[in-house]
Amino acid sequence: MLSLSLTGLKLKNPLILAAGIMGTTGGSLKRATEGGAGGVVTKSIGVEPKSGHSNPSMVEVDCGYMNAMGLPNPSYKNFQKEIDLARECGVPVIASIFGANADEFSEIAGTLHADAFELNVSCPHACGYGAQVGSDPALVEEITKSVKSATTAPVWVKLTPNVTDIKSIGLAAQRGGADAVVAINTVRAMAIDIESGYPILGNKFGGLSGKAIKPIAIKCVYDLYEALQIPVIGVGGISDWKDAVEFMMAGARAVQIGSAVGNNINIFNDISSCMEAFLEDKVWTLDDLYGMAHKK
Amino acid sequence: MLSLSLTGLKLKNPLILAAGIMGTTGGSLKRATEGGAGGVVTKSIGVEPKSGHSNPSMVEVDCGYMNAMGLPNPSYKNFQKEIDLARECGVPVIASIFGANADEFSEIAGTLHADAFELNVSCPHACGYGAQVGSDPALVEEITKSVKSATTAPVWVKLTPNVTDIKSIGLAAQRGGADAVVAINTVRAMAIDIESGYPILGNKFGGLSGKAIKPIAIKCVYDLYEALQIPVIGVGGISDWKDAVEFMMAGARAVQIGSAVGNNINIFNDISSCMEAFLEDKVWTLDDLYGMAHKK
Amino acid sequence: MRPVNAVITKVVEEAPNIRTFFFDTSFKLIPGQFVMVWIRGIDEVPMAFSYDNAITVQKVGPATSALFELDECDSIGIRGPFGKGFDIKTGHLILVAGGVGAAPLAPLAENAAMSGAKITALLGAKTKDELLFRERFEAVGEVRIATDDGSEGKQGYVTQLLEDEKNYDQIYCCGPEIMMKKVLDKVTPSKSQFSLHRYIKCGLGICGACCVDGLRVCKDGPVFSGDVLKKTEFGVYRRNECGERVKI
Amino acid sequence: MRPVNAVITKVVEEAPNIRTFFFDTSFKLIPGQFVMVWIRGIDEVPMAFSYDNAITVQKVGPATSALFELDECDSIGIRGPFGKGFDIKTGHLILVAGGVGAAPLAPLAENAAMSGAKITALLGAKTKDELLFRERFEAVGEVRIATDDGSEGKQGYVTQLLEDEKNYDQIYCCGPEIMMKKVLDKVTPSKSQFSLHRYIKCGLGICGACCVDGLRVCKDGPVFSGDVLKKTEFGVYRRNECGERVKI
Ligand SMILES: Cc1cc2nc3c(=O)[nH]c(=O)nc-3n(C[C@H](O)[C@H](O)[C@H](O)COP(=O)(O)OP(=O)(O)OC[C@H]3O[C@@H](n4cnc5c(N)ncnc54)[C@H](O)[C@@H]3O)c2cc1C
Ligand SMILES: Cc1cc2nc3c(=O)[nH]c(=O)nc-3n(C[C@H](O)[C@H](O)[C@H](O)COP(=O)(O)OP(=O)(O)OC[C@H]3O[C@@H](n4cnc5c(N)ncnc54)[C@H](O)[C@@H]3O)c2cc1C
Ligand SMILES: Cc1cc2nc3c(=O)[nH]c(=O)nc-3n(C[C@H](O)[C@H](O)[C@H](O)COP(=O)(O)O)c2cc1C
Ligand SMILES: Cc1cc2nc3c(=O)[nH]c(=O)nc-3n(C[C@H](O)[C@H](O)[C@H](O)COP(=O)(O)O)c2cc1C
Ligand code: FES
Ligand code: FES
Repeated sequence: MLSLSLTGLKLKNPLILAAGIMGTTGGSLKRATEGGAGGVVTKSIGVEPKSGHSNPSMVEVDCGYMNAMGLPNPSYKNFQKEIDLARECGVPVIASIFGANADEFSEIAGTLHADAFELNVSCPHACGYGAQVGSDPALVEEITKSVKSATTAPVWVKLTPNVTDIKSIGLAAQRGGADAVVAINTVRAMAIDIESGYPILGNKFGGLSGKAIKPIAIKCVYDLYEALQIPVIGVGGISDWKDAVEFMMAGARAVQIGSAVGNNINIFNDISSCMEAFLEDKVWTLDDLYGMAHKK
Repeated sequence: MLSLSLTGLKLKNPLILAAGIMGTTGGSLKRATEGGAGGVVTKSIGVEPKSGHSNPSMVEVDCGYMNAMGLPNPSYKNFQKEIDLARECGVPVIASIFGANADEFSEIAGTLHADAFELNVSCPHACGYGAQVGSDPALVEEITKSVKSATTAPVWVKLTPNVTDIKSIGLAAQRGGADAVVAINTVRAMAIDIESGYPILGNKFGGLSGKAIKPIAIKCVYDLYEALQIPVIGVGGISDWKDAVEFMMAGARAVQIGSAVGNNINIFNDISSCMEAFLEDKVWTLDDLYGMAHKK
Repeated sequence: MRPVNAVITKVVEEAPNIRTFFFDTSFKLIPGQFVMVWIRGIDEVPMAFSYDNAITVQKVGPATSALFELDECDSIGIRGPFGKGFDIKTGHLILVAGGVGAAPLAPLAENAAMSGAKITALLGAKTKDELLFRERFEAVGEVRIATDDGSEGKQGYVTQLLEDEKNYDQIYCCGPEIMMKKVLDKVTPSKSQFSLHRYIKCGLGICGACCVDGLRVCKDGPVFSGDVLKKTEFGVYRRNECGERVKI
Repeated sequence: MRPVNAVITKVVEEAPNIRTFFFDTSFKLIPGQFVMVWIRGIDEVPMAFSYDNAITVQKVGPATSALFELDECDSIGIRGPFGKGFDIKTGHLILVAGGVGAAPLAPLAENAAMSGAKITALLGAKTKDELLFRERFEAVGEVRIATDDGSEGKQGYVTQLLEDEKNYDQIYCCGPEIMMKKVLDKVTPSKSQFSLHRYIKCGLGICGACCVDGLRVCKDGPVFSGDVLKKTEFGVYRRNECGERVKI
């Protein structure tokens, strides 16, 4: 009832583990599939091993979380075995990758084997990576193009909300041949310890995730759905089935779940069963939800 | 102990009523001063009377509020008496004004009498106004310049966070001669009713305010403090004295309070007294707080 | 809070232009508190609850007309309760209702009677057909009536019925502002409560659209004591959607 | 939660490179749970609580060295408690501590003894001077010691002391992973609990940095039952800050 085909991948449900969440080891990706995820995205993987920013790298704030991990990762050269382990579970494994330029992106995508690639051009706190490349439509188009020619796997492009016009970045990804866009990555943010005046994060600022950003993400998805022909995958602040439904009504074909996994790894199963009950009750299908808010 | 001089205005404390909050009538502005506000900003006033977007125009979301009032206002031609009434309280009254172009802004600023003007180039949901002009540095500079030449009162420019680089807009305001910038207006957002698929707001989307946006606002203030010579006034999600302190450590000379006034009009008094106690306890002055996070 | 989906289970024609809509969901309101009723795609307007699970609506414009198009099984969105309701006293309570203003006063009468209060309801309407909830008031106390056309009770305004009332512990009033102002002028302000009508936008006490001077109808009210209103612009002018002053 | 400001009220030298820092604030931790200790401007690292209001720290690198620079009246930021602590059983409990691993086991011993359990503590260290909390364990039960250099108790590893222990209801263990792995290999897995050490980033069960296969040390642990660990990479390899596998 919840199954779908997304950029050629078969998903048993539209609920995907978001990048950077329990995504560094094959074992942890596996655990998310046991929790019911219809697909899993890995931690963003780069060219060289990276240890990330110093701690504190994540803090709970009033209505969500702020993090500045700094893209810690073992590099793609050490990562194939984790992907392979995760693929044993039979759900699509999407490799999130990042680089400073098109060459780095395509070096990784040309070597790693995964069911799809998600291009992280949206991390707000990685100097020279992420949103620093993802705010420029020309760069996004070029990177997408080069990855598309390096791999035959579907390519998703993950967008940052920290831009004046997210549609223009989505359109650039589409021109570059992206099979889908993912929105949104975290929102630029900061917290200061008033006892000392120190910014709390080791990196001083970071990205906001969780409940706080849901209304921002919904608006981005709504706008992208109107502007693009390719599917939009929604992410940002989903913590229950109602949030997931809201994203799909805004125009998301599928959704990803990040921060909320911390308190409930089985959230994918929980949302699936509630969503099924809701659809039955309303006598609706997934397709009915899809973009419903645009018809009102 | 909390008094300060801000762009030439004397404030008994750095806690100002934000634009659009209890700001349409002299009587309601007065009530905010009785609640302890060191200054009050009026509702944004335009050239012609405007009834705003249709209801629902505001809804409470998980961690804050979303609104799309649509700048309802009686026009500056009907507003002087409200300002005059508010000025009887003896605290500075700042007139928030908006227009579609430099001429409209200076028409209003040239006619109204107020202790200062705040230029709303940042409302995210007013077609042809607000952020639609405030995302373009050239327009912001031009509007600021023309208002500066139309009035001798201090001019504050209120910025939108919905841009790739808020510093560039702040710098444009500074080049235009602004005496201060105010950050931030609400964050572009949307909520959908899952029972029906309808966007909840009459205007379909709106601006997020309240707790959810505080970490976003703190980051904007921090960045503007580094980039600008003129003072930054912080606003976004302040709901207690700790939030106010955090803003000042990020670099805000003063702060504005919006959504939190709904549940507590005396919030200005409450914050003042807690802030005084905190400063005494730490043996700090307001000046010590100011920008403290930049020294760490 | 987000709007709660309320499905209409029954529609009752109360008077030519007044209908009661019953829902599948009950809300806990103190009489005088209100909810925001969202007719999706049209508008959201404030309404009192006339029963635990019903609103009683007079058709006056676009939103209420759209509501009149709805029938059983249709649904609307409801947010609330908002504001402060009536402070329900004991002793002899007089209720003064003008037209659909009877909506919040009927549950008030029933609550108060249950606690042993003596109820006198003064009902006013243009004509006999438009008298609202007469039987509900009769069931819990005495009812006196005034109609503009004299088709029932005294001919004239409901305020005239007040002249005979000397002994009361509290007066509760809801109706057109001009009528409420006349009531306020005739009674002991500190012994009277009025449910006000102002243009409601946010309903949360934030935007200030509904202010009567510095008082927010949506948050500090809609019910205010007469002595609080005495010092305000109540009965003198209101604000339109733009915030312009409009003479009452 | 944001970091709570904790002011240091006393510093106690426990051993050449081990100090206990007492704070003006108490935290409610189940022994085995941990907090994140923020040495501002430097780093934030996980620590067990050795008392209601104290941590006991071994100086091993930049963060712990910076902590050693602090004195009375200095302050740090503390977030927590995080994770799941020891499940405290009754009967005969054996505690196996390697070095600073004694920090969470000392309050565990005191709690368990209070509820009537019989405690045997097996303490291991490089040399006599480095034996931690010996008196605290002695106050609530029997203590047996092993030192690498034989300066006190048996010469050799603390795991050797286990050979003589046949009758126990539960084994609690905290120390270097290589030592814990040896313990796990010697005991009944389902009757043993281990407090693990992995690189902690978020501490909230979100980022996955601390995973032992699919288990999150920061959230599902740091305490795990031996039979859960048997099926994992525990004792085989860990991950460094980059997530690369590193042989234990
Ligand atoms: C606290 C409160 C309780 C109310 N309870 C009831 C009730 O139980 N039954 C009932 O029939 N009516 C009630 N009303 C009045 C009701 O809200 C209006 O009749 C309704 O909003 C009219 O909408 P419309 O689009 O049909 O008419 P319009 O033609 O739009 O307006 C007709 C009148 O209603 C006013 N109005 C329109 N929108 C609003 C709004 N958002 N807030 C306030 N006034 C508005 C207009 O200013 C005008 O005076 C109540 C009003 C308030 C403030
Ligand atoms: C649950 C738990 C409880 C702990 N309790 C105590 C305790 O009570 N007393 C005590 O002295 N030590 C304890 N530790 C170990 C302590 O966290 C490390 O000694 C400390 O982080 C070292 O930091 P450093 O900068 O001084 O050394 P570094 O030179 O940075 O590192 C030395 C070792 O500590 C590890 N380390 C560094 N940062 C972290 C981190 N963020 N998370 C985990 N390990 C890290 C490194 O991987 C390395 O193995 C505990 C660890 C964990 C996981
Ligand atoms: C701890 C953490 C690490 C993250 N790491 C990545 C990452 O490596 N790559 C990426 O594209 N997004 C990363 N994200 C962003 C998430 O994938 C997601 O876009 C964001 O958190 C919003 O979703 P949420 O509110 O459900 O958490 C990370 C988020 C968190 C909280
Ligand atoms: C109901 C409402 C109306 C507002 N109207 C205006 C306005 O007219 N002009 C303006 O510059 N900002 C307006 N704002 C934005 C606020 O002044 C403030 O920037 C924003 O709400 C963030 O602060 P807060 O989180 O404290 O509410 C409005 C906000 C709200 C909630
Ligand atoms: S309607 Fe906004 S304050 Fe009352
Ligand atoms: S440290 Fe992030 S999940 Fe454990």
